[in-house]
Amino acid sequence: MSHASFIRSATQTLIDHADELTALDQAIGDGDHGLNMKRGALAIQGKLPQLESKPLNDALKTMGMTCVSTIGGSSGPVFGTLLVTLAKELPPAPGPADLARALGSGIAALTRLGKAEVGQKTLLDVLDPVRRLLENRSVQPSGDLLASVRQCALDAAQATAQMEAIKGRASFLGERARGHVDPGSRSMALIIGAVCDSLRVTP
Amino acid sequence: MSHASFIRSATQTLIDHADELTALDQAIGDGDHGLNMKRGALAIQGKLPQLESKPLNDALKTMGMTCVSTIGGSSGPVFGTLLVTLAKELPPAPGPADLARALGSGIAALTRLGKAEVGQKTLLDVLDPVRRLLENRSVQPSGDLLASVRQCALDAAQATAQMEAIKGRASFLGERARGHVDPGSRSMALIIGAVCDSLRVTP
Amino acid sequence: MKKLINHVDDVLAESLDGFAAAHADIVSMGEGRLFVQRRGLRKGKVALISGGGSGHEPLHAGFVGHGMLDAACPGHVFTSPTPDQMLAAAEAVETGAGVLFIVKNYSGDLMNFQMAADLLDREHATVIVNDDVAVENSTYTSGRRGVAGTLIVEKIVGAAAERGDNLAVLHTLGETVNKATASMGVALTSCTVPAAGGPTFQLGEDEMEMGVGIHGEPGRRRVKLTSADEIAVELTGAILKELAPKRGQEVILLVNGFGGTPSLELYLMVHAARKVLAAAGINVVRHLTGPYVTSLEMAGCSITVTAADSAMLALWDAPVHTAALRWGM
Amino acid sequence: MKKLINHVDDVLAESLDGFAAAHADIVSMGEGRLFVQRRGLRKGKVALISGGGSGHEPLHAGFVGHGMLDAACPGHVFTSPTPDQMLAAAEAVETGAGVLFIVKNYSGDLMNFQMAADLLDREHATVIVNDDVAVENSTYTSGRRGVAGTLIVEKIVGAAAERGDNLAVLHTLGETVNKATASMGVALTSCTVPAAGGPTFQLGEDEMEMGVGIHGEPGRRRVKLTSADEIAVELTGAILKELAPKRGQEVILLVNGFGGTPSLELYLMVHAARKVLAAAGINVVRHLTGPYVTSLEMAGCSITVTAADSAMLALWDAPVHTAALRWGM
Ligand SMILES: Nc1ncnc2c1ncn2[C@@H]1O[C@H](COP(=O)(O)OP(=O)(O)O)[C@@H](O)[C@H]1O
Ligand SMILES: Nc1ncnc2c1ncn2[C@@H]1O[C@H](COP(=O)(O)OP(=O)(O)O)[C@@H](O)[C@H]1O
Ligand SMILES: [Mg+2]
Ligand SMILES: [Mg+2]
Ligand SMILES: [Mg+2]
Ligand SMILES: [Mg+2]
Repeated sequence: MSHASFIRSATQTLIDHADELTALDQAIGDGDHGLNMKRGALAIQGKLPQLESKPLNDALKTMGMTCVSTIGGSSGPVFGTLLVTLAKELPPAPGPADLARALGSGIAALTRLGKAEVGQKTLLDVLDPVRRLLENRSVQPSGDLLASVRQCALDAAQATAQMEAIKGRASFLGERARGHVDPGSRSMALIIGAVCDSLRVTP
Repeated sequence: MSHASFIRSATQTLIDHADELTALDQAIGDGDHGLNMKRGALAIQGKLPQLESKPLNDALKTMGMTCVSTIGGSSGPVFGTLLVTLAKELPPAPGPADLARALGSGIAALTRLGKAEVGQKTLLDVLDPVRRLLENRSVQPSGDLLASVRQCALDAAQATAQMEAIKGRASFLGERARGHVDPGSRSMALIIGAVCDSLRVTP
Repeated sequence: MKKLINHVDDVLAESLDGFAAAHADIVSMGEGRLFVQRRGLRKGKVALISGGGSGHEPLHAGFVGHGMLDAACPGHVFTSPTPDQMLAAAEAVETGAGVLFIVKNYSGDLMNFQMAADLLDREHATVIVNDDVAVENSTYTSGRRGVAGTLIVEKIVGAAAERGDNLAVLHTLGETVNKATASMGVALTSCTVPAAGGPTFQLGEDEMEMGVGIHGEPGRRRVKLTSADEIAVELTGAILKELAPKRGQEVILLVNGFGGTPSLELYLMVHAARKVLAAAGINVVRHLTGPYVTSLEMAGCSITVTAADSAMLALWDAPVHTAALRWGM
Repeated sequence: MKKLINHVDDVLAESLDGFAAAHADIVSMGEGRLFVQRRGLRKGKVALISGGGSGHEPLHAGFVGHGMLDAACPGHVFTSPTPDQMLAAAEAVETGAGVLFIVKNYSGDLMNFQMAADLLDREHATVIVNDDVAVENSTYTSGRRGVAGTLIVEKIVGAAAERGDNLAVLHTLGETVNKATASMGVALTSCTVPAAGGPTFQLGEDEMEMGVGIHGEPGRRRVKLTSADEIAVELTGAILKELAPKRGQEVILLVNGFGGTPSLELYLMVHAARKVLAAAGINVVRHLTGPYVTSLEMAGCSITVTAADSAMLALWDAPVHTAALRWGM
């Protein structure tokens, strides 16, 4: 399969949901998240031809560097570091367990970078459940697995609403952050959902 | 009769109408007129004991000086100069014709001071009709005359709504000032009305 | 009404006290808060005195100090000060070379300063600033208001006073600078006079007032909100029409915020105004950008252009040390 | 949304261009608008570099110049700049004595500056400013934000850099000033991020947000609007609790406007804060009042207190020549 298709759909879904992401960030943050993700997504879309012709790992690395150098804010380093780590850790044709391992490295890298841990209302709270779901599957991605990963990510993002914010710009809100979905988690879930969808169509 | 009673009622009506006067000034000016007149009225009320014991002319002069030194804005010099001029021009026990003459001097003094003329949507457009009404009456003030002076002042203030503003802070509005009563004219009419009322009760 | 205040009656006094305390090195407060005066008066220098309604801060008290004003008389919000204030200020800061009053052209200011001048038994002269070109028709003489250009007159005349120019020379210079200066403003929101408790006017979400002054008065026309570039074309266009400068003319450009407009937007307006001026061949050689002549928390800005010769520019550059304008010392 | 802008996508670029043109005597714009740098770099002086999201103007570009920053990296509105920007700035202004980064404590700023520092092959150190005391619980480490105190750190460290202090000394000084500085803010209205198109939060006519930062985020608590005096007691009280200064301690008092609050109210807050400080026996020896660290057009203010020793005061007083802060030259 060509990674161009899931890059196209993941970036497009971020662009399409920019207003929703901004609204989430306005509730507990500074209202820039939608625009940040859109800026990164557009920059990646501008490199699609070049990404298409690269191996997956190189494409992930380029996308990560693009995030770092175009987005700024928390999202730039966070999504950028995640992608760069995946690029480093994934084998050429990864299976679910490979992905789980790479996500584990990604989470560790993000914790080193941003000092946040799982449970503190950041996108780590989407990455970790997805990692755990993939951990014990050694088969090739099936339609079923893709559907449950997708659902797991969306549910995990939704579940951040019940958390207090401890890291990130919303942390000063403490208790007041409860009831609001973490914007970065929603972005992460949208990306994972889009990737799953596009893998299901073109396995 | 004691001038204390009409001073008390004229100042009180300004205080009671402060919000209305401010609203008029907000429509075509800067929204300070109600507060300006209230400040002057309160300062004069604070001097009532001393004003009561003075002859009319001295009392008018003191009130005029009080306006000048406490009000500021356009109203301070305008009402102050009017009162000081009346103090100078009125004989000790003035009849209607005396008042008309003194008002004429007041209008001339205001024109010298503020360069405005009758017809330019200022309180001169209340003073002049009242002056003309009094001009040909040589008798002592009767109830009838007082009632018609009162009505004349109120109507004249109302009629300023139809004028363009040429002088004063509203003048930049030009045509846009039409439809709005001039705040200083309304104040002038309120004062004249209150004086008439109190002269009717205690002639 | 949302304001950082205690009681509406105390706003001015408490704010002036805060100002005097914060700038005690350069100003002191006159008896009864009638005026703010410069510390370290210079004997034999013409005393420059200005004043006007409050709500335009830093105008005028923020411009008291070396190289600018000797005293400023603060009136109530949007209300000219009383003649007593100007007289008390003149008594306090006149040191033998006379008094120059700098007055914005509003009927209230004119009358109060006039009364003070009539009562003052010291040599004096008055410069009336009327830089606002929003009112086109020249018969509306009293409508031609003094707005942000007042700062430029005060700075340039202040520098000349500091170097020792005499009263007649300063008077002429003030009138020259005034004539070389034109301004026009636009408001995106109204302001609220504390004592009034509500906004002076109401604007729709897509409306602006074109040609406002600095008293929260409505403007000349209410129009649909347009782009910064279009606004710059209208404001700067009206100014250029008035000044009719030659190509290559050197100018000072003041982009003035009315109190509620952030720096980000003001500098964007600088960019927009510079494009219009460049297209007309005008050479912007000095800039000033910020909330200098305000209408409380009003959103919006004015553009002021002064066609300056080299003498004016040298005076503009001369050291100044006031609360709101400071350079060279 | 009512703003003096053209297209939301061009706000930052056009505003930066206006800024660079208006202050061309002291700053120049880096390639691709990645940074604003000081003109006339001094060889052998430690390069001070700061940066952060835009919308806080004059922070940081307004503090580039003699005696303060060598470069500032402007991110998008309320978005930290990218590591590329800090690297490009460091390349441009480092002259052999190393780089000191001054960073506000927000997760985005920390991560981007960290990535830049990791990639920079020149000697460097980082001062993290976290003066906001709105967040009481010390486990909320990332919630302890860098706000208006950043200006004070930049001014004092900038003066020491200008006189030639080395990187290690400046690093220690920055941390000392940060520790001696505490701030807290209150918002009366929200601001509107241009690209978002609407206000970040909605406040009732009688509400305020207590303990806001400078990113238009909601604050720690939403409470009923109270008087200036009560607000000053809460803000200054929290600051004093944190700094725990001795009676007689000399302090710098910064009353900072968030962008939509007029000077009249800020000086009233100076008056109110001084009363609280005087009651605690604190000696205010320097003042700064104005919109210095803003959240676009937000109404409200923050109070910052720095407990300063005589060395810090001397550095505070040292000459500075930037777009927004200038004295002594
Ligand atoms: N330290 C961190 N570690 C991991 N993720 C973080 C961290 N800080 C913030 N995030 C994520 O970034 C999102 C916010 O991104 P964005 O709004 O673009 O940046 P900023 O918070 O700087 O305005 C948050 O919702 C959260 O999921
Ligand atoms: N030049 C003038 N001559 C006579 N009356 C004037 C003049 N200018 C203003 N006024 C009167 O003063 C009133 C406004 O007073 P006020 O609002 O208190 O002062 P300001 O206009 O300075 O804000 C106007 O409504 C008008 O009647
Ligand atoms: Mg955000
Ligand atoms: Mg008025
Ligand atoms: Mg007025
Ligand atoms: Mg942000």
